[in-house]
Amino acid sequence: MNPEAVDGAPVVLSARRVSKSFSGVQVLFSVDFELRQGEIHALMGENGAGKSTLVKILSGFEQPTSGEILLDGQPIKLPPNGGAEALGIVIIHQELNLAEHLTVTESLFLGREVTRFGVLDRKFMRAETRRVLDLLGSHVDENAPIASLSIAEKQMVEIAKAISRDARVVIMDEPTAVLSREETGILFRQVRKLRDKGTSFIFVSHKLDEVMELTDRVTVLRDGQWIKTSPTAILDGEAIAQLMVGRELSSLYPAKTEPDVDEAIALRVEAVSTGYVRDASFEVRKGEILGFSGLIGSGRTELMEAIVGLRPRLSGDVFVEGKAVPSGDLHAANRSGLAYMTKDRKAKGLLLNAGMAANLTLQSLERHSRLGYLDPGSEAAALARARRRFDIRVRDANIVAGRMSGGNQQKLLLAKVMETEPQIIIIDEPTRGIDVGTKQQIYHFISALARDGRSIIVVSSEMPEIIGLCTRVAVMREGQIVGMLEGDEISEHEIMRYAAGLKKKAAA
Amino acid sequence: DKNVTIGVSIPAADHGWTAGVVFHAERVAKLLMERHPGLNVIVKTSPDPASQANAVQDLETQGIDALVILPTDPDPLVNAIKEVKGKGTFVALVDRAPSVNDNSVRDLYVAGNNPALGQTAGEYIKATTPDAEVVVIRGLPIPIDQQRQDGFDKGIEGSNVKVLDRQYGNWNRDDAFKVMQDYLTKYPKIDVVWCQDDDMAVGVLQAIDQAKRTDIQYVVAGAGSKEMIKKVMDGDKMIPVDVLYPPAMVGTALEMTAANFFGQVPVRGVYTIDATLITKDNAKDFYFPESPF
Amino acid sequence: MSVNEESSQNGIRRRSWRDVDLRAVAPFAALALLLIIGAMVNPNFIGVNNLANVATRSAFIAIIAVGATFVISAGDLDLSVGAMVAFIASLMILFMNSGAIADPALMLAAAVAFAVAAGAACGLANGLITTVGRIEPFIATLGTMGIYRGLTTWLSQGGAITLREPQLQEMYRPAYFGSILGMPVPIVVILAVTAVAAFVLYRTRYGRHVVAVGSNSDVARYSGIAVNRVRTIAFVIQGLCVAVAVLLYVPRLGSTSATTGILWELQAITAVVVGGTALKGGAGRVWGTICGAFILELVGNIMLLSNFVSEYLIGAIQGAIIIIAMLVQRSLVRKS
Amino acid sequence: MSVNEESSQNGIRRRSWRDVDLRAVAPFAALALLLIIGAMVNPNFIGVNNLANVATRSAFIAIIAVGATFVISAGDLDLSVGAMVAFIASLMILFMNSGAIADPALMLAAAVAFAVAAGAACGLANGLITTVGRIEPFIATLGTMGIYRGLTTWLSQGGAITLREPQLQEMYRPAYFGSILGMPVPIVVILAVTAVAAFVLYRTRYGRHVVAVGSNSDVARYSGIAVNRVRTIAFVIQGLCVAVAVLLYVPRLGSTSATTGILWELQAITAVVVGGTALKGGAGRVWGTICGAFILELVGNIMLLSNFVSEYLIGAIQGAIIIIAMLVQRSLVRKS
Ligand SMILES: Nc1ncnc2c1ncn2[C@@H]1O[C@H](COP(=O)(O)OP(=O)(O)OP(=O)(O)O)[C@@H](O)[C@H]1O
Ligand SMILES: Nc1ncnc2c1ncn2[C@@H]1O[C@H](COP(=O)(O)OP(=O)(O)OP(=O)(O)O)[C@@H](O)[C@H]1O
Ligand SMILES: [Mg+2]
Ligand SMILES: [Mg+2]
Repeated sequence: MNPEAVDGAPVVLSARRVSKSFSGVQVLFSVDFELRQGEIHALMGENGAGKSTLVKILSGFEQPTSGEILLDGQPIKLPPNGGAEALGIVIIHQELNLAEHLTVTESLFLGREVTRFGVLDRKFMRAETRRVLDLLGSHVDENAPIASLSIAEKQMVEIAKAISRDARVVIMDEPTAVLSREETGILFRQVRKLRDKGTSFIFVSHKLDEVMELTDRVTVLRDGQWIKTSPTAILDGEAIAQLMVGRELSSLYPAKTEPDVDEAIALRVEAVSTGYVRDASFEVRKGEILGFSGLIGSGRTELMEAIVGLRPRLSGDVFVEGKAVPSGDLHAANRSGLAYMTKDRKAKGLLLNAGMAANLTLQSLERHSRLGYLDPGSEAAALARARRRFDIRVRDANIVAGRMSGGNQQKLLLAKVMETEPQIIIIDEPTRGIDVGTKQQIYHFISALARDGRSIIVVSSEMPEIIGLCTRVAVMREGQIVGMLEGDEISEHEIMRYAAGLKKKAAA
Repeated sequence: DKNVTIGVSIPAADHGWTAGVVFHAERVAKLLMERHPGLNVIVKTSPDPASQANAVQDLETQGIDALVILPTDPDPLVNAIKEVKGKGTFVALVDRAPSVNDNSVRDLYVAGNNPALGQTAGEYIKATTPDAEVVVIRGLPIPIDQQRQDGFDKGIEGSNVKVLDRQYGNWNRDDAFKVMQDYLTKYPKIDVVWCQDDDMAVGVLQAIDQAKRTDIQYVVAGAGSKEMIKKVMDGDKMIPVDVLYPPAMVGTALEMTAANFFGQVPVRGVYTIDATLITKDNAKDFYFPESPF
Repeated sequence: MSVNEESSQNGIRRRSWRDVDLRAVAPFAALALLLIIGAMVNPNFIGVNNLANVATRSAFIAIIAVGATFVISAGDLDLSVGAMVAFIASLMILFMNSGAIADPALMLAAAVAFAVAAGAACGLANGLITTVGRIEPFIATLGTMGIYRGLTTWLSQGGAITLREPQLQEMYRPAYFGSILGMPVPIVVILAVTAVAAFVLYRTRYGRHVVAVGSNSDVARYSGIAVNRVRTIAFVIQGLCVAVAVLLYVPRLGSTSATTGILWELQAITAVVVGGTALKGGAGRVWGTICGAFILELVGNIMLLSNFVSEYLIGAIQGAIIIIAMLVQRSLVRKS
Repeated sequence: MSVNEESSQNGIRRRSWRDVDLRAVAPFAALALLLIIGAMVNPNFIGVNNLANVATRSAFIAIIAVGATFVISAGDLDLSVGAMVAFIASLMILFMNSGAIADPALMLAAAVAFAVAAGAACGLANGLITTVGRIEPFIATLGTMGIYRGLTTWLSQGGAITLREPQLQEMYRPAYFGSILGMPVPIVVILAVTAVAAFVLYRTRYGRHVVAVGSNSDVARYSGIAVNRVRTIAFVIQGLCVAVAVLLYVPRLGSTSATTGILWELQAITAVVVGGTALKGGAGRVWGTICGAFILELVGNIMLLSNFVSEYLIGAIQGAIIIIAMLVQRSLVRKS
């Protein structure tokens, strides 16, 4: 926010004419990048533009094919596998990087455990972990196993891990993709504090408002090429978006079309309870887009999983077009036209070591079998269709899902769920990690589905998305649906009041 | 009446011969318990030396007056046996002798004669086919097997009998089948097969049959399974003889041990069971169709 | 850009094809190497007769290992297969000895059906204990290994169970010793079983599901796959493969005992891994498995045919050869 | 809001903690159950003598299994331990028989050092083949299993290797049969080894790294952990544990052969898994492992002491008991 101050500051870390190829396919083309001391430098670009690749090179996790990295002006070959941490460069990877069996404390100190006379100083490490977590306003238990945390909690642990390391350069690859507004706010406060002490940050994000709010300078990449570096203050969101996409973006959200009041009820949920969720009831009409808002951990995911049969229901019924859907039977739900897209694409969404086609058709194989055997031609056709429809960009058609860029993985996951051609689609965090251009495409896609007569439930922590897209919004809090907003009521202020428990609908 | 408990520790029934041992041990145990109302016989089987040492300990825990033991492998069990013997328990050792085999280890030794099993086979081959080229299929790499090999070498000593090859068949039919198949590939002419065990002979015969080879004159096995004795009895050309190595010897030891308690005279010393050559003439004396072996 | 993208795609595609191919080819390269070594060791080795012998007797392990490929691809493990062979073979022979059906041909057919059903049942038991009982497959199948082998010992009273009816035996013998169009029956069976298995694994929905479950069972569950059912069916397939192996085993020696199939589980798993399937699950190579079974049998064969290895050292050399074969494979793949 | 959240967080926390505890306790519950069954089967069972016997003889498997806990926690597997026992024991006895050192006490000390060094070397070989050679641990250690056992056969020339020197034997005997403060030496050794192992696994940096590598080796590597070194050291620890087991084994039986330690690898792995450590790696329960080894030995003991089970069925009942014990554990954990 203070370009002049930064202008004169020395360059800490820079990339000079860096190119990178993966097995013959070039993904970065002679990119220049400079990070000054005490600045927060945003790195932006479409999905697959090469942001993650560039930051991995800047932290030693990948070696450039050509070009060089300079630290304090001196060319350097960064040590691999996180060895650059010794030089003061830490990175929060886009894809979570925690071992599920370890506890929070163990994860935070992994590889640099504190010992006294060769014995782990567990007390000290626990206290230190608690301190850092408190700093970030996180209530995660420092003794909890990582496996028991939600994605957002895991992300906070990752952030804590990076921040606790007294680094000169902190690289954050989409740290806020899974965080709520509140958490993001706390994070930003810490980041600014550290920036003021001279730490430099690289901040990768698709959220324009965050970039505008937090960063000092912006660098934009497109298709692996450097496009522009400029102080954030002289740009606005639209300009950045235009730089990224290379064309002008029309409005992000399509016009809302509300379904007729006498349109048939597609999905009816009656008094569903699970371990955490109590007594949730709601209806969705054909052609409706219903939003689900609420704070993180308010039970939205748990409710949706119970509806589609991924979790047993303790009580309550679900009806699709009047017909009851049995509890705990995802397959039956899918057959009745109900589909669910998970928010956890890495652990629950995609087979990371399988190719795109295998992932795409996994849920809908019956469509691609002829006389009981699979038809690779039909699968290939489906993949070609999906790549066009969802703009899945890869440079190598045989790439395994785990190596695709984060945003493109998300698109593939969406495509996979849509392959089942569901009538009712529950999408948990539809645009997590997706660039603005594609976001627009996805919103229009969702809207078109609704106009086609499908029903869509959007579970999202991104308020603008909920507001821009949905004609009705349910708000959850502590496992209950506490509010149902319609029309003009749908506003950030109103949703927050319900979510925070300041307001409750009359007859829940 | 006297109350006596005899513990019997024998190898697990994991092979034809040891199955015979289990069969005879249980048969005689039942018989003896009927004969002597005060007698209790506990039979325990173990697959390997370490667990047999455990079994001996467990028998001791139950309070036994005598131990009849046929060791899976004798040397590793000496310590365990000595432990029992040290408490004053009567010990009868069957078949397999440790390297030190004297009164400090056992009171009674009913000896199956492993060297003699090899020697009898060797002498028969020497006498019948003095210029034979022989292939040998061994058992497992443990001392009993080694003793049989040594006995065999002694048996053919001073003749023109030539051993072409010795390989392990693990006292297992399937492995013996494989080894024999490969012998048949490797040697264009084989006169005699010595496979020292009736179980392995089953696989050997099948392999010869499959290859339709006529150069092999006969197979010498050993132990005295009902299957092989039947063949000898029927005059099968491939199995002209069998060398007796009766699993029933454990029964003999058990009877003698019981006699030590219920009879008039104490039983001590060494009692050797011969490795009799079973031929067409005496085969019917050794044929027990109801035995599992 | 899009032109660019297209062309570069092709570039990579070619490369990664080479990659994939090499990995799949590696076991076959190791096999070829062994054949060459064998030919040098003993001229009889490379004879049709010897190779047919080796291929024929690899049938049991090969067919069992095909089943194991499914179980392992689904992320499980079955240690009970060796014991299962003994158990099913015992049941089958006892059934044939029972004389329940007078006509021998009918009896044989019934016995075959009976063995197949028994195999499926044993596999189902393994599958249910593992999935419904939620016990680590290693322990679950170690337990059933004890059960199957114990029951066999009990059925045979420790001795051998021998097919008594000579007429049946005569009729059944060609199932192992016969040949079809000059090819020994067991080799034909191996090829048929493998072809069917490859079809199921690579070309059916179920096969995809197996790989998905083995690769990440959560993802599979979220994709509407009945994970436990898929795993259980894999165990049933394993059981069926064991039954087929038994159908070949019984006519060979016409008898079984409690020692039948001892350690075959380790051999089957080794064949699977040597064939290129990872024990972690998530990928299966059926043809590689067959190749692995063949390699194992060849190593033993070469040892026996060679004249310069002490019989005491055979085990050591076999172990060393397996390690070297794997190292050769690895270095091949790495070079790509 | 934040207050509310606090409480719900604690709710979760308590839940997951209880869970962990029950899982650790489960093997001990199974053990208690077995003790009760045993007492019902035979009154002698619960005597101090018998229980001390059982604990004493579980020493070999228990100590080996402690090493296996490290290897398994790191995500690997070692199938060679049984063969390694035979090999190291042979080497040790041959060394003592060589008479290289005249003084028996000195000789014994040298032999102990020699065995420990041999154990470490064997473990190192396993580790390097697995990590540097990048071969699946299953295959790598199956190979070395063949090698170690083959070398033992060769050393013993197919027979047994027996400790000859009576003086040495006398001096060494108490290492197995003696007792310290009324407690049999092997039990003391089990407790000591386990305590050290628990300390290393839970209280040192290395222990942390083992678990991290087993849980997710990529994450471990990214955290600057030398993954291959950690895995290799785990194999060395396994080798050391095998050496300690040998140090107890030699005075007990005073002799070895090629059949020593057959199938001990399966028993050790079973003990580890019964003790609550998952085969997939990422968590080790050293005390559970000891409990698992004890359970296995108890099952055998109860079988031996009970007189109503047919000899032929023992294997089947043992298998069934193991499965039941695991089911009991699971249901305990599930109820939580
Ligand atoms: N290890 C790899 N092997 C092959 N290709 C890779 C690998 N890593 C990245 N790529 C490719 O490099 C390109 C750039 O990916 P990168 O992850 O840098 O994009 P990104 O800008 O971070 O996108 P997103 O916003 O979606 O996270 C993509 O086409 C991706 O498929
Ligand atoms: N008080 C509590 N007791 C038990 N469990 C709780 C409690 N509070 C929260 N939880 C846990 O939190 C989870 C709710 O998280 P869920 O993922 O369903 O929420 P969400 O609104 O989708 O949030 P997110 O954006 O993080 O996905 C439940 O699975 C539940 O186990
Ligand atoms: Mg990225
Ligand atoms: Mg959610």
